[in-house]
Amino acid sequence: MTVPTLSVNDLRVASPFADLLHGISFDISAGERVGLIGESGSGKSLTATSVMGLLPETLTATGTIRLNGVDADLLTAPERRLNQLRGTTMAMVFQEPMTALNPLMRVGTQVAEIMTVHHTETGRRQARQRAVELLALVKLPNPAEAALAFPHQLSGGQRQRVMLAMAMANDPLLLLCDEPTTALDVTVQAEVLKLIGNLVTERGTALLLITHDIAVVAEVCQRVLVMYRGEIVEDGPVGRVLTAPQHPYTQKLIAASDLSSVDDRGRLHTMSMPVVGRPPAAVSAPRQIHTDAAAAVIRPPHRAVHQRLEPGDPPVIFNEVTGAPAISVRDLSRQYRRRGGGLFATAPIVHGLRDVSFDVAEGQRFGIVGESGSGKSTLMRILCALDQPTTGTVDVLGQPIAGASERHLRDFRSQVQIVFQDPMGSLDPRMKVRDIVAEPLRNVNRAEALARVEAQLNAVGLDADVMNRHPHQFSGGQRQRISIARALITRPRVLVADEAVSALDVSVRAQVLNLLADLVDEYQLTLVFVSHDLGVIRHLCDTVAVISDGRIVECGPTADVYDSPLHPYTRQLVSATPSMHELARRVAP
Amino acid sequence: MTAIKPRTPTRRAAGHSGRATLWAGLVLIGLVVLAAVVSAFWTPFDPEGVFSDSILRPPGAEHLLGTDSFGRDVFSSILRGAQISLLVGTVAVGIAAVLGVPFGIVAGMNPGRLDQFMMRGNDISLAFPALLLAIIFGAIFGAGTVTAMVALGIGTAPAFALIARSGTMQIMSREYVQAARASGKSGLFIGMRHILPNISGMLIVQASVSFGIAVLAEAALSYLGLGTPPPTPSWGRMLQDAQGYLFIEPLLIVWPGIAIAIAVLGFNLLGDGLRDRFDPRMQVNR
Amino acid sequence: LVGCSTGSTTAEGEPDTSLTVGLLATPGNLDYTTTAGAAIPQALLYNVYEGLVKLDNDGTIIPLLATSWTVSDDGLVYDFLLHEGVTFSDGSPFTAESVKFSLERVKDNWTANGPAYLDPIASIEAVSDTEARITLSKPSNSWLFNMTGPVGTMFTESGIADLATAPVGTGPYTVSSFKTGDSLVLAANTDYWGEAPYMTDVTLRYFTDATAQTNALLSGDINLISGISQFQLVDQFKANADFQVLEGASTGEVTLSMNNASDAFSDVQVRQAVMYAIDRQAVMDTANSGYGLLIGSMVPPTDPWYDKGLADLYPYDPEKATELLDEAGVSDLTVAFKIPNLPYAVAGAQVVKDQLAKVGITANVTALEFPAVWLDDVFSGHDYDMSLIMHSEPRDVTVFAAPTYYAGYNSPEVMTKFAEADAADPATYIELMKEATTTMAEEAAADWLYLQPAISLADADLLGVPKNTPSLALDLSTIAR
Amino acid sequence: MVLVVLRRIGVFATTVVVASIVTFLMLSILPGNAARIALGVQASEADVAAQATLMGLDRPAIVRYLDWFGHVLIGDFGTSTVSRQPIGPEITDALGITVILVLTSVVLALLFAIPFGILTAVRQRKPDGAILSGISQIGVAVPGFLAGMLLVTVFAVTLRWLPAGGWVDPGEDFGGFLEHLILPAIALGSVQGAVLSRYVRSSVLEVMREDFIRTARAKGLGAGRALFRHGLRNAAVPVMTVLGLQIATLLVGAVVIERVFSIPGLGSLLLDKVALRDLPAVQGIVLVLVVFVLALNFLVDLAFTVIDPRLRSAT
Ligand SMILES: Nc1ncnc2c1ncn2[C@@H]1O[C@H](COP(=O)(O)OP(=O)(O)OP(=O)(O)O)[C@@H](O)[C@H]1O
Ligand SMILES: Nc1ncnc2c1ncn2[C@@H]1O[C@H](COP(=O)(O)OP(=O)(O)OP(=O)(O)O)[C@@H](O)[C@H]1O
Ligand SMILES: [Mg+2]
Ligand SMILES: [Mg+2]
Repeated sequence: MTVPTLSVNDLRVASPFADLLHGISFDISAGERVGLIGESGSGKSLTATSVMGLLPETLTATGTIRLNGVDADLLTAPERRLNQLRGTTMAMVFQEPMTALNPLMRVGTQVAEIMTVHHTETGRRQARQRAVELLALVKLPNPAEAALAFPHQLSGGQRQRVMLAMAMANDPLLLLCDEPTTALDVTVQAEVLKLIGNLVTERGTALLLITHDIAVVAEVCQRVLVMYRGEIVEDGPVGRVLTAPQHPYTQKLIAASDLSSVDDRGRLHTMSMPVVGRPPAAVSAPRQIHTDAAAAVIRPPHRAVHQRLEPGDPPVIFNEVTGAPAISVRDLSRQYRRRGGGLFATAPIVHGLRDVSFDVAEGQRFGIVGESGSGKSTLMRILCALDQPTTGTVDVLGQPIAGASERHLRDFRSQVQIVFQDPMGSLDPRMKVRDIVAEPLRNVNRAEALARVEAQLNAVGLDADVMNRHPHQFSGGQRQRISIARALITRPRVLVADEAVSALDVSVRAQVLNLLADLVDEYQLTLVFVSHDLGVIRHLCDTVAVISDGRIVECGPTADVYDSPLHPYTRQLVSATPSMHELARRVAP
Repeated sequence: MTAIKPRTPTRRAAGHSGRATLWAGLVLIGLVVLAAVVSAFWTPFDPEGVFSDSILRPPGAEHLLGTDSFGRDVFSSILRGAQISLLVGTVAVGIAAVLGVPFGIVAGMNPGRLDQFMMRGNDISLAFPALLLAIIFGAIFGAGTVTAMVALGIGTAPAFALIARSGTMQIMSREYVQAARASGKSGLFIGMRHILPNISGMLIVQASVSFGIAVLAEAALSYLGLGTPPPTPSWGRMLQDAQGYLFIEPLLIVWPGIAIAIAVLGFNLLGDGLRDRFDPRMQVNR
Repeated sequence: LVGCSTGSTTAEGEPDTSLTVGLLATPGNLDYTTTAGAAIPQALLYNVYEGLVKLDNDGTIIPLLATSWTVSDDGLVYDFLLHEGVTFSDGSPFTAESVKFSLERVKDNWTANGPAYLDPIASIEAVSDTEARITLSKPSNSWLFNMTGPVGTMFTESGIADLATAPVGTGPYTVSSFKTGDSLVLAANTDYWGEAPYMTDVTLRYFTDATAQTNALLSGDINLISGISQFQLVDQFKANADFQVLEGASTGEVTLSMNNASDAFSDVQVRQAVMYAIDRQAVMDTANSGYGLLIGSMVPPTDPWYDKGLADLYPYDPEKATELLDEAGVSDLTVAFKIPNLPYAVAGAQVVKDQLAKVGITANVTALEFPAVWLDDVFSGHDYDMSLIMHSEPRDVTVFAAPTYYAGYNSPEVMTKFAEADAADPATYIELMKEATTTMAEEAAADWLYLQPAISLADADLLGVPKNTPSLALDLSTIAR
Repeated sequence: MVLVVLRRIGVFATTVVVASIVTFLMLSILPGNAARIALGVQASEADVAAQATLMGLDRPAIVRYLDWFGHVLIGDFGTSTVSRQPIGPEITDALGITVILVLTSVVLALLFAIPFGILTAVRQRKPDGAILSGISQIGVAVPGFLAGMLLVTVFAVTLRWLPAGGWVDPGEDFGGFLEHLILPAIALGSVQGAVLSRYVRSSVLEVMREDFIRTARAKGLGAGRALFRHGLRNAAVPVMTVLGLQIATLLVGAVVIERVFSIPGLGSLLLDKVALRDLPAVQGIVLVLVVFVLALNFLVDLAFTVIDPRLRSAT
């Protein structure tokens, strides 16, 4: 019987106000890759920081944590002893690559430091050399140069690799990764995960991988722990848990994660805990495309790809609509001059968008997918006349909006509304829900406004009694409902959503997506929906445009693009977005 | 991604020491306010008269803190002096806020040329510190409480403008501002309804700290003869008067010194306490 | 003196001939021919510059560069006999030509410090190198007295190029360095014609703050404060064996001036009411810790026409004051009380305000920046009802009586008397002066509150520190250790 | 690159010109007749008028401004109406004194504030940390001149260890210079130190919450070492901003301490010259102060660029 590398026994963590972890126990053997999943706030990070001995001073922990080969209990071991263990025997990679590195120190030095601290390399110079090797090991291009870079000069994925290099430097027995890829693009995420998997397998390191994304676990881990409200509610091989979850929470979690499986009414499975259910009547109105005399004829959208854009190529107009499209964008470019550079540096020009042309037909559900920084938000802002294009034209509902004055946009403003990503940031914390939702209304008296707000809140599934509350008194999903209510109160014809579900827990994401789908039908909206998650787009949209580096590279019916991606970037994107079924198949025992 | 959980134990725990600070500050300020209010209706003796027959009495039963060189009851003067300190602080901070905050908000809401231009202007006003203004204004308009308050106010305004601007820039990047713009709201509306309320926290912190600074500055100005003229009792003037009696009646310098320290300490503690409350990091649980 | 860390302590036996004096008013430059104020004469007169005559510490006119002089019977011709072998510090000789040059310069080139004082001079003649004859256009008792002041200074033609920084005189000291606002260093003039001064290195250090000045004395940074203003400290210094306190008389009358030309005070009864309403002793007690002398007129005891009795002319009697106000038909009198922002004025005004309030006069005190704003508003603009300021020039009562002066006192009778007095024989001179000044007191031209005491504090071992300040000068030549 | 530098300098120059106009306008409405002050109470109106012409006070404002600023640009601040000397040297002498005083006090303040601030931050939750933090709070609340007065009373008047005031040039007598510098520098520095220590404390507290400190701890650095190696440089950035502002305000703010210790610094010079209505001198002093502060801000910006690589190059 081998001794496990990490053995946690009856770990309890409490703050002066509440118990946070209620006695959790688990083992990890050498070479074993264990995933830890659970909703936000379930105690995943606390578990990992307890092991590292880095709990905040205000918290107290009891129980035992033992590490193979270490005679002491980590919870009671003196700080000196822990300092010796951290970075050698056990190492940790944190979630936020943007802030986890010292911004004022070269990354090479930061990697080298972990060796000089523990004297695992004889001298500074050796440590530096080894740091470069490590950076090569985590597949940083040009490792010698990268070692001399400051963190801000690296991308998020690259920084996360640096963190990983640091963690692996002294060949730890145990590697803890706390949401190492949440901040990264799907494509980058896949690479980093693969790297972690490979590294630990090669060295027989025990791995604890924390995430809220079940797909990530399926990708890397053999075993999975499911955490719920400070307790481990399920512990088993990934394949078994994915296909036959035992605990009700796990069952719901897995159901809600699956965007490709719908119930008999075409709705996603949700965790059954909405505050107020939506009145079922409005739900299953059959989907119908809004048509009137002048409306565009929607042809089945044709597939188009930018393989490579040579100068002089005729611009491709994606999703071209004959007649009067709801949105028509031609040769749109947006450049930014980035300020706040150095004191003596010229402001560099950043291309947000380059020569984008496309149409959206009335009633269409148009998805836009692409990685971070590809220009999605820029496009959304321009469509809502919140930003002006550098060149090109944008017509929305027949009105040219590029360069239009605010006065001319008055009508446009009530016709086009937007829903944002951040459920907290998109609601003014100082305003009452009533005022937030009523904000877009104009020339409406108070009583009528109140009545309309109430009706709108009902429509998004919230009780009227929430009107006098402030945004912080709501959960993320509820907040997003409020945002949607605000966007719809003027009865717009076009709804633009920028990453409207990206910040939500899996469990709530499905609810909001269902709601959106319903409302688009009910109000006969033209929907432009931006996401970096192809799965979400696939569920919600009939047409998708893939955007990369400021250009649309591919556009067509969602299912087509998903099933047979043409552009290499799209292919990469699709392969990085596993579906639930595929996961289950892949990890099946 | 940072998850936002405003009502978590984390915040309460972090705010705990902040709360003690806050309360300590409020108690001290309460003392000063109490003195100011009470002295408006009653003081043991007239703090502005001259009593040739009771000059420089030591502290005792009749005169709690003794009398000064004019025979005035020091305790009465200290009580009445609270009025000037509060007045100077309030008016100076008020002027600074009224000038600086709209300036900062407008600059913050219009990134680019206008912002650059306004900030250069702000740099220039920063280069005229309050004390310099007080000296110049004192020469132009005559020294006195009003001049001192105006100079302190104008001198503090750039700091408010900077705070308001950086706060505004933060808020401007929030999506609810974008949402308001998308609903066609005017800049004025956004400034008043969204930005001002949301930066009020940091402004209050700044105001509280500036208040303390103003009380200290008034004392310094009085020392230079640019502050409140006699016989109106002000703590700074009392210090200035008392320094000539340092060897004869050292306590005379102690009392106004303590009074100033209490007021400044109060506002600083309040500022610290409020900062803990308003600090966005405290509200974000990472 | 122990533990003195900065004074140059010399080896045992050798006398320490360096002296540091602490003063409050700093000179802006060193040219008193064009720059007003008492600070420059205080430092330079009798020390760097000398005239034919000087005022000794008791206020008597004594010879300086003149060995003696004779006056013609009609009082118009003065023959001065000059010291021989006197040179200026630039080496040029002092002769009767210098006298002619210097005094003739006054009329055209002096703009400050009373060029009109020499108006009586009709002509100046260099009879020989050592004989100078000055002829007056009319007899004048005051001009020789005035010759003891700045206007009587002897200059040499070769030494007036840079009066502001490089004064050249015949005095016992020369200026060795001057830092505005900080210090003026004097060094003994090695070629001095008279008896060499004991102190060879004298530093005049200027303070803006009286407390800092006193602290400097207590800590041993300075040896002497001439004319302190913090009288409350006198008792403490008296009790301290390390220091000596010298109490003398000054010519500074602390005056509560009333604008005789204003609506408020044009009525003599109202002015007299103020005289009765104010307890001068209490003002002096409070503002000056009781130091000073009650004078009741604009005449210090050092003037020959001093009348002790005038101090009791208006005893403190608030009831009488109220009566007088009633008689004058004045009620609810409110006056603009504009004082300079100087410590003694600020202190005194508070007492005055308080006492006036007791007889129903409301005084709105504003402290104006001195000199700039006070001069503009009160002195030049006559825009005030009441003020409080010390008049420190010697024998300035005649100036005060002029109708154009800021006090607005208009009595042709008094003016005539002053003119007659100046031209009269010495005995009548005193008599007439007494009459005129008494009239001014009776008519309450102003309320002369008290005479500022001249109190100096010095290290105990200093000798010959001048006690009185009858003139503007601080005479350093007599100080020894 | 060169263009950008030129542009920056251009902006700086424009700021200076605007500041000079503000200075000039503000001071041109000073009440009080400089000519009358120079001549004194006995001078005749005619003399005063003549003196005013001599001083150039009768020319139109724009002419006076251009004349003045034109000369300032070639380093000529004009002639004082009081001392009759060129103003430039007077200002540079006084500025030199104030700068020495301010810098010494700031160094003292930093020597105190850095360890003290770090200590109170690190021991934030311990009783001793709270007590020390309370002490610094009280330090902030004491008026600077009161501290100065108490220092004089104890060390100069009572113990007679050090002079009560005055100034000695370092070139003249270095020992004397130090003796005269100590008390005012401590008086000025103690209050600044208390203020700075508050900023150091909050800055360190802020940095201690940063993720990269947690990373360093996870590498096996002890809490102290993590803070020392990774935290301090980061904490320095906000402290430096405050320091820059503080030095700027201190150039004038030191006047109070200069008064207490009778030091002929720039603030004292300004007060004297204002009292004497020596307009050219006042304008010169204010302009020098303002430009000094503007330049200081420029340098602080520059220093950030050195400390913080994020500002050095754009991503
Ligand atoms: N320092 C602290 N003091 C008090 N409570 C804390 C502290 N840190 C975390 N908590 C609480 O402990 C609980 C678990 O937090 P933890 O960070 O482990 O959640 P998590 O599962 O990692 O969530 P996420 O997915 O959002 O990272 C949460 O309710 C949180 O509010
Ligand atoms: N205000 C701005 N100033 C300068 N550059 C900007 C600005 N806004 C966006 N950019 C740049 O334009 C590019 C596109 O940005 P955009 O926000 O549209 O990306 P995105 O696809 O929405 O990314 P994400 O998924 O991270 O939200 C990026 O390189 C970004 O850095
Ligand atoms: Mg977590
Ligand atoms: Mg975006």
